[in-house]
Amino acid sequence: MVIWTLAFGCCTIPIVGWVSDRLGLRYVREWYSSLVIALAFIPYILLIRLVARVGVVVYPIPSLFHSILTVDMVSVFFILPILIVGFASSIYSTSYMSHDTGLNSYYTLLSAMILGMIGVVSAGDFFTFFLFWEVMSISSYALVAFRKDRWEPVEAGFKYLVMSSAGSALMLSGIAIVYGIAGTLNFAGIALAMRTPVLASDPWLILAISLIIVGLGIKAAIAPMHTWLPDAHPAAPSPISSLLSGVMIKTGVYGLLRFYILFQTLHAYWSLILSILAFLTMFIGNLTAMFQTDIKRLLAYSSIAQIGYITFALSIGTIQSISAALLHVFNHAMMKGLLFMAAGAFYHATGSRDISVLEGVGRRMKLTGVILSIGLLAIAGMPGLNGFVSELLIVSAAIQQELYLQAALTIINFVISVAYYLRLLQRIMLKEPRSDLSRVEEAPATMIAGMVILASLCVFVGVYPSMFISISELAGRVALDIGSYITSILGG
Amino acid sequence: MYEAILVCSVALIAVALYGFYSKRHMIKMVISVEILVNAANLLLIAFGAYRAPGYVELLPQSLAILSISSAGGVTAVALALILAVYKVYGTVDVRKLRRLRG
Amino acid sequence: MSLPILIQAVLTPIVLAPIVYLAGRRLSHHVGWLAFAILIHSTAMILMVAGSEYLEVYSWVPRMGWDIGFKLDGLSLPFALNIAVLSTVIAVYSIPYMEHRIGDRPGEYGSYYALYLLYAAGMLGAVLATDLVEFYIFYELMLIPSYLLIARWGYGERERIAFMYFLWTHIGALALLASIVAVYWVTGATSIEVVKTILRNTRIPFQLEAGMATAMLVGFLVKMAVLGLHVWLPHAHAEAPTPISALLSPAMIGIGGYGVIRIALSFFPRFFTAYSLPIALWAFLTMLYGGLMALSQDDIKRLLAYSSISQMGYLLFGISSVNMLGVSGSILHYLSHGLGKGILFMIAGILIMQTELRSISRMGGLASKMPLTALSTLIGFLTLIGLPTTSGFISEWMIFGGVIRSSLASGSMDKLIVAILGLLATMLTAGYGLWTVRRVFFGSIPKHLEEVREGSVIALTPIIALAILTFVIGVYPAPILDRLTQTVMLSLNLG
Amino acid sequence: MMEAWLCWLTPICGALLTPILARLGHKVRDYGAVVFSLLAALFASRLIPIAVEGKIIWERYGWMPIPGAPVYVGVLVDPLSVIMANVVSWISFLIMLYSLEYMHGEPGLTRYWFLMNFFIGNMLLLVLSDNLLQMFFGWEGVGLCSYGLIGFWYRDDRKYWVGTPPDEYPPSHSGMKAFITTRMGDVGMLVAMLAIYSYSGTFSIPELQSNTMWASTLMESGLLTPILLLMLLGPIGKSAQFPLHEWLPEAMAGPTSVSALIHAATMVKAGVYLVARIAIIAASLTHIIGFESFHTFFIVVAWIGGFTAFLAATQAMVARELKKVLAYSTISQIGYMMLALGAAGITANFVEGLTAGIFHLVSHAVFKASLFLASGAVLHVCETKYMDEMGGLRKYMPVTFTSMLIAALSLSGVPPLLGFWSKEAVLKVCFETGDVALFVLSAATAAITFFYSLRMISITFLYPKSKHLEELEAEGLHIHEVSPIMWIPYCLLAFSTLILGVLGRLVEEFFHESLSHIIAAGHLEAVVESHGVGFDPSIASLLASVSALVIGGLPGYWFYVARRGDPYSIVEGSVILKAVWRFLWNRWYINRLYYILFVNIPISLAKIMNRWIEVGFFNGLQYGVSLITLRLAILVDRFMEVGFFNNLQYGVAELIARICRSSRYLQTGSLNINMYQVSIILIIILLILLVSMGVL
Repeated sequence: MVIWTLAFGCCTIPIVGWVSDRLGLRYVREWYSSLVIALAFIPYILLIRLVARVGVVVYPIPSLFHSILTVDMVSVFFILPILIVGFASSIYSTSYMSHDTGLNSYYTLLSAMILGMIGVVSAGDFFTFFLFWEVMSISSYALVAFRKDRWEPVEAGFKYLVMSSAGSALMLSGIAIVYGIAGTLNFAGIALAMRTPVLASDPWLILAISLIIVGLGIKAAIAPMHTWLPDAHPAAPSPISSLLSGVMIKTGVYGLLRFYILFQTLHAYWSLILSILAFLTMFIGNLTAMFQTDIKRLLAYSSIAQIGYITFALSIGTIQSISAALLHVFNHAMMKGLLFMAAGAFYHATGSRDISVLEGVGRRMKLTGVILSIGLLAIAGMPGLNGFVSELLIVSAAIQQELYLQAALTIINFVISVAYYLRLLQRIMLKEPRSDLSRVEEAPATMIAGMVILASLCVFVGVYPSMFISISELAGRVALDIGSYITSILGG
Repeated sequence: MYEAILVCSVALIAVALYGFYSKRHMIKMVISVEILVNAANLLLIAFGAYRAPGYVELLPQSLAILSISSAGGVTAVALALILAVYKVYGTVDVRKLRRLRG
Repeated sequence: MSLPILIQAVLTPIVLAPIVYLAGRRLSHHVGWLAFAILIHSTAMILMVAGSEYLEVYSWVPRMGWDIGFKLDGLSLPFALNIAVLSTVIAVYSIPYMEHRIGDRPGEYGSYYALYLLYAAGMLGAVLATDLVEFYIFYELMLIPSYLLIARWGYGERERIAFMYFLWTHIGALALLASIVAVYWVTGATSIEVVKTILRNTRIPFQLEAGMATAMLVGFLVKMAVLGLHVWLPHAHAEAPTPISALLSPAMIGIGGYGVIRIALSFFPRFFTAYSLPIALWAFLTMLYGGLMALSQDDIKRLLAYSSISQMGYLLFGISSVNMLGVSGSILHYLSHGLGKGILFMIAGILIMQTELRSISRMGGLASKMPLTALSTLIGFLTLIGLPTTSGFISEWMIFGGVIRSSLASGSMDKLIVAILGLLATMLTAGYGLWTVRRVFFGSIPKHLEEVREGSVIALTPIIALAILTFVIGVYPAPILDRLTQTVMLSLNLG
Repeated sequence: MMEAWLCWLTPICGALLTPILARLGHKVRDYGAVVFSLLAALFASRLIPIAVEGKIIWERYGWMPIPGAPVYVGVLVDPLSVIMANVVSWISFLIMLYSLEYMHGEPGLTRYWFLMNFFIGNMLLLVLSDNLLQMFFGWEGVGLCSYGLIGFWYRDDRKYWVGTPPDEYPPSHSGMKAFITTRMGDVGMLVAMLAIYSYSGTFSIPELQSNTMWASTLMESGLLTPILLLMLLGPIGKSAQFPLHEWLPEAMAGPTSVSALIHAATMVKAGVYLVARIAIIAASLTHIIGFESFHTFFIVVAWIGGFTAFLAATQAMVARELKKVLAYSTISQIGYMMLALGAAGITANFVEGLTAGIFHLVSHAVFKASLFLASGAVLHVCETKYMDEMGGLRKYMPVTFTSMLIAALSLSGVPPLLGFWSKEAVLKVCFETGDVALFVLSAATAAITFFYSLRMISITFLYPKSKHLEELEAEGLHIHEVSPIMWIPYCLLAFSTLILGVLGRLVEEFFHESLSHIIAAGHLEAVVESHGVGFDPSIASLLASVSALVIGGLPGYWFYVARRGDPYSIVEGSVILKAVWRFLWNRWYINRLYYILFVNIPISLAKIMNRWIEVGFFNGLQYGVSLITLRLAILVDRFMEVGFFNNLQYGVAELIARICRSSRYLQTGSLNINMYQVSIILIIILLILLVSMGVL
């Protein structure tokens, strides 16, 4: 089991850390935590095979009443980027965080956060969902504000904490109301209960949905609830930024997807809300990103925009669009993880995140520069890299549903985003350095290794998307097939 | 009876939201979070009772307990952060925390 | 499955690009020869199967029905040949030029040639592609390296211009993408041949067809830089490093024309027949506008850039005829424009290298100092003017013949008038061409050019090679024309 | 028909070999080039028997495989092409010979020999071609060579400049002008060719002659005459006929041998040749689609010819440069040929008109080549191009004088020289058309021709020695006869005009005989009614030529040979005459008009467009609109900096930038406001849901 591996890691990392500190061994803790995450791949692969065979795997959690983990294709698809980006950022942290103190707690929190995210996407009822949600959230609060003696992480962390915990509470209220209506916290049970059309216009249900959308929306940084993100993501240490931007906000998306499926009588309304929010998010993200001077802040806004695309794809609600959204979740995790790591590498080397200071730094740090270019081109939707494939699928899903206006708006957003990605590329890679960068050196090997993992996946998916397209399509099909979901969990 | 509790908890939600945008003291913000969590807990308990009158419904109550404990964790982190903010900024006025913008 | 020949031609440069990059550090500017060798290989691969129609298909994303295929038929042959030959000879030309441009920074040669190879491979892939998605990927793949090449080694405000270039063509490409997606949902296929058959056999509403065709046309015409969509071109072509200008203008922008013929025209013949006159008019205006603008330029590369706009007008003009003669003429014109403009841009580079000048008004009398250059310039312009015995004539008469035939066939007097006006616009080409030759090479030599010498042999050899090719095709076009007209007639169903 | 192929291939090969021969030495290159032109001439003469027998040989091979309408490469050997080929190749050979000495020591001779031989090859290609497209190759090839040779002295030394003062043009400009002007005609011709091709699916001349479908289809759509007239534009340009005649006077900037070869004897005749070809095709088709269908075309040809003849002749009266007199005279004489061909189509007797045209073509080629070569010798000796800087050369250069006199008299149509017979034939056909105005015009031209010929000869040879020559002698330069290798060619030509002149009638008969074969091969005689002519044409034309000689000769003799009056003072004295003089001197102001129309306007238009549209459309808009209303202009003024194409982009970019910057204000940084947003969106979602579900 993936979760148990990580939970084991959470428990043992502080011990290993403490022991190695005592013995004066360097990097043992770092390598240990990377190893734990890497080990999680083994149960993950077994899990995939199981899911492929069975469809939905149900694990009861002992000693917690009725709480279960249910893993289907969608969950499996979400776990993959979490593990990959988690592993990459863990390796990356080895040198990136080497000057910080309190690393025991850092790595513990890191694996707790990964644990939380995996738990969220494999939860089978609201209890489990909320449990892991809080594990993930609390560890991320702590990680954002990890360098707590500086002003930026503290301010951003506090804003993040207040907004996000308010979001959790709002979501919990929604969950409570849903429980009141359905009488169960189990997803399958709720789905079964929600099949009754009478419920569709129950005001309480409407309140519940609103609360849940807002609660998840805050986590997923859907505009106008995104305001914590541009603060928190740049403020966090770069490996954490890449985890936050790359995968954590996607748990919100996962929640939206899951609940979208559960409340199947409400699809039309849900789609309406989501599509409105999606375009708001896209435009705000893209337009605001345009003139950012801080590289990580720019990337943060770009994440908002990407969430907009994903939300839009969700709002269409066909198999094609859901699978496009899933593929984009994966792709965006790779690209954005990569970009934040590259930005972090520049920050690590120059001590600045200001783009005007970083101008031309790609010439000094060639490898990092090339990796950054891959990421930027991928996210700008260049064919041959992964971003293109999923963006193409999103647009084509929209056109298939004859949503021409929406497709056009999305394409306009692609164009706008290309502008700033390209400008960033140009300034980092091509300009003559404006400030003195002569002492800047290439990033350390472990940081490069973390980035290379993600970059090679970007290229691989771009060149050979076949496998990922089929998996995501399968996942999309499974996601929408609510009937067999209910049967396989509740039986009969 | 249940309706009263429900209305009460919705009112709590409103109060919390009001607190979020009117209070400048950071601890008051955290208290607003607590109020919001309590509103949710109240809803859970109320619905638990509503679904099974006269019994103790395990599921919602355990969820409520979970949420109380997690809120405790959140509050702890929040208070630590407030302390850090006070060290760095010398104030606990949330409107002074406006260096990150634009 | 046939032998993997064309895939070699396209993928070898891509795969070897990193090696060239690494070798660049060691070999400095000599790495150009390595790039040359790689491109020679690609050219040889293409020539090897140039004899007849040749098709390779590899499965890529079977779930979505996407394939990777490469097809060399009469239609893609002139394009592939032009791209292969031009990029090969310009690789040689780049050696002295980039030595001049980069100078003593050996690290940069590697990146230049690596990008150069990617660029060439992108263009080749685009014209050989058999699948819409594949086509689109290559279509964009040629954009990135060229963008980087301009932004890195261009002149003037190169970053802003490269950016503008990228954005314009990318917007065009997205319009194309939208159309491709729409076509996919209408037909359920992405293979060009299959889509064509399906579209031919189903009656889709004309409005839908017109919408898709328009989006597609706009996408391609941005790349062709016809009037109104041309804003990026004069800047990009003028400020790019000259070898890249010599690929951008003769090889790349014409791929827009290829797209129109191969994809838009074969998918939506009804649309093109219905809107033949407006398209012809648009093309005519492009010719006129480009010619007039060229007339008023003082910067030699800018002049050539505007001339390219004008020449793309010819291409579109031929396409607007929607018959075998005109369309074949357009394709051949791509080739002859490629040869002519390739020569001219390389000459511009030689002038820049030898005189450090770009302003025509500051040159003069150079014919006695650089006779070979003068002769080649004349040949280049004569090809554009369409003088018989150069390939330009063959293509131009076919274009105009096609338009006149279609106007006579449809009995449209307006179109005949446009055709005659279009032919009159060729006068402008003669005007700016010969005038430029006169201003640059004839007359007395100004003082500051007394010391100028002939360009280096390495730089002149590619030019002369192209000049010879121009005449060969001009005198004996049958080998190309034979396949071309057959393919155009059969595959596009044009009479 | 190997000879026919070799005839045009040899000089082209020779041209291509020139750079290689140049490596072997100057002598090899020079003599080699001449040998190649001799070979061409020999091959051409081997074709003569075919013409005598009146056979037609047609050979072709595949060239451009266009489905349904393939294009071939071929030769067509018939009397017309044989006559042309012989004239071209032999005169070319003589001129090449002459060049050996004339061009001796010039820099850039490799280029010269290359272009000369290339020219000869292309000219022969044009003549022998069996289809229009291939002919067009030769057509443009000779144009290109002409461009290169006019601008031979491309460095534009002042002494080579020609043109009407005060706006003189350097050689490189003249070359360009020639190319572009003729090109203008070619465009029209290309349209016509392509239109015919679209209908007939062939370019082949014999096929066009035998297949009549295309003509009747064109006829029905009413396009036949327009297309033929477009076709005519090509010959008009190449043969320097009005209105595209303005390039030829400037073409004199090239070396004289070039002027002799290209701008007098051969290339300018290409147009006449093509018109003759069209005329033959038309004649073959008349029985199908009727005579009337071609009537307009022929009338236009005749009038263009007649008018050009007169126009150029008047200009020749006042020219100051020796070569320009000859240039104008060339234009004028070609006008005669056109006139004859046009008249041929109008009159009853087609063959007669054709014969007259071709006969005049041949005789003109001979005497004009002689004149040019001789004048080249004079220029060579006197080192000036102005006639009034010569004078008294009769003493020094007797051979040149004699041959030039013979040729000039032949030009004027003095019996029994060749020119007399050919001109008389033209006048006769012209009379037969029944168009009096045309006839009078051509007769008047004949008179003027004699006048300026006399003027030219006497100013150059008979007038007292000019100051310029005295200065030259003072500098130690000896004025003397030129070397034999130079004078042999033009003496030979002058001699042949004399000999052929004596045999005049016979020559005409021969032409008539062989050309009638072609028409016969085209299946018919022109079945046309004779127009009402109340007078015997032969007598009329004889009368006209003689009286023209008298009318033109007397004043010429009076003023110039006998020098009884001073023409300059007479012109100076009279206001009207002075105005006329200025009008002629400025070439009827046509040149100036053309420059305004086709050079100044397009270039300034381009500049204006560049400034107003390319740089700022709205600027231009403002400019135009301000004339209409000031108010609107002020409005547009706001967009001053936001131009159309370029500036639209900046405008949009600026707009986007503004939106982007304003969107950043959404990120207030205040937690209170952030939470406020959350609450608001919660309420909004709630409201949307409630409304859309119909609860509210």
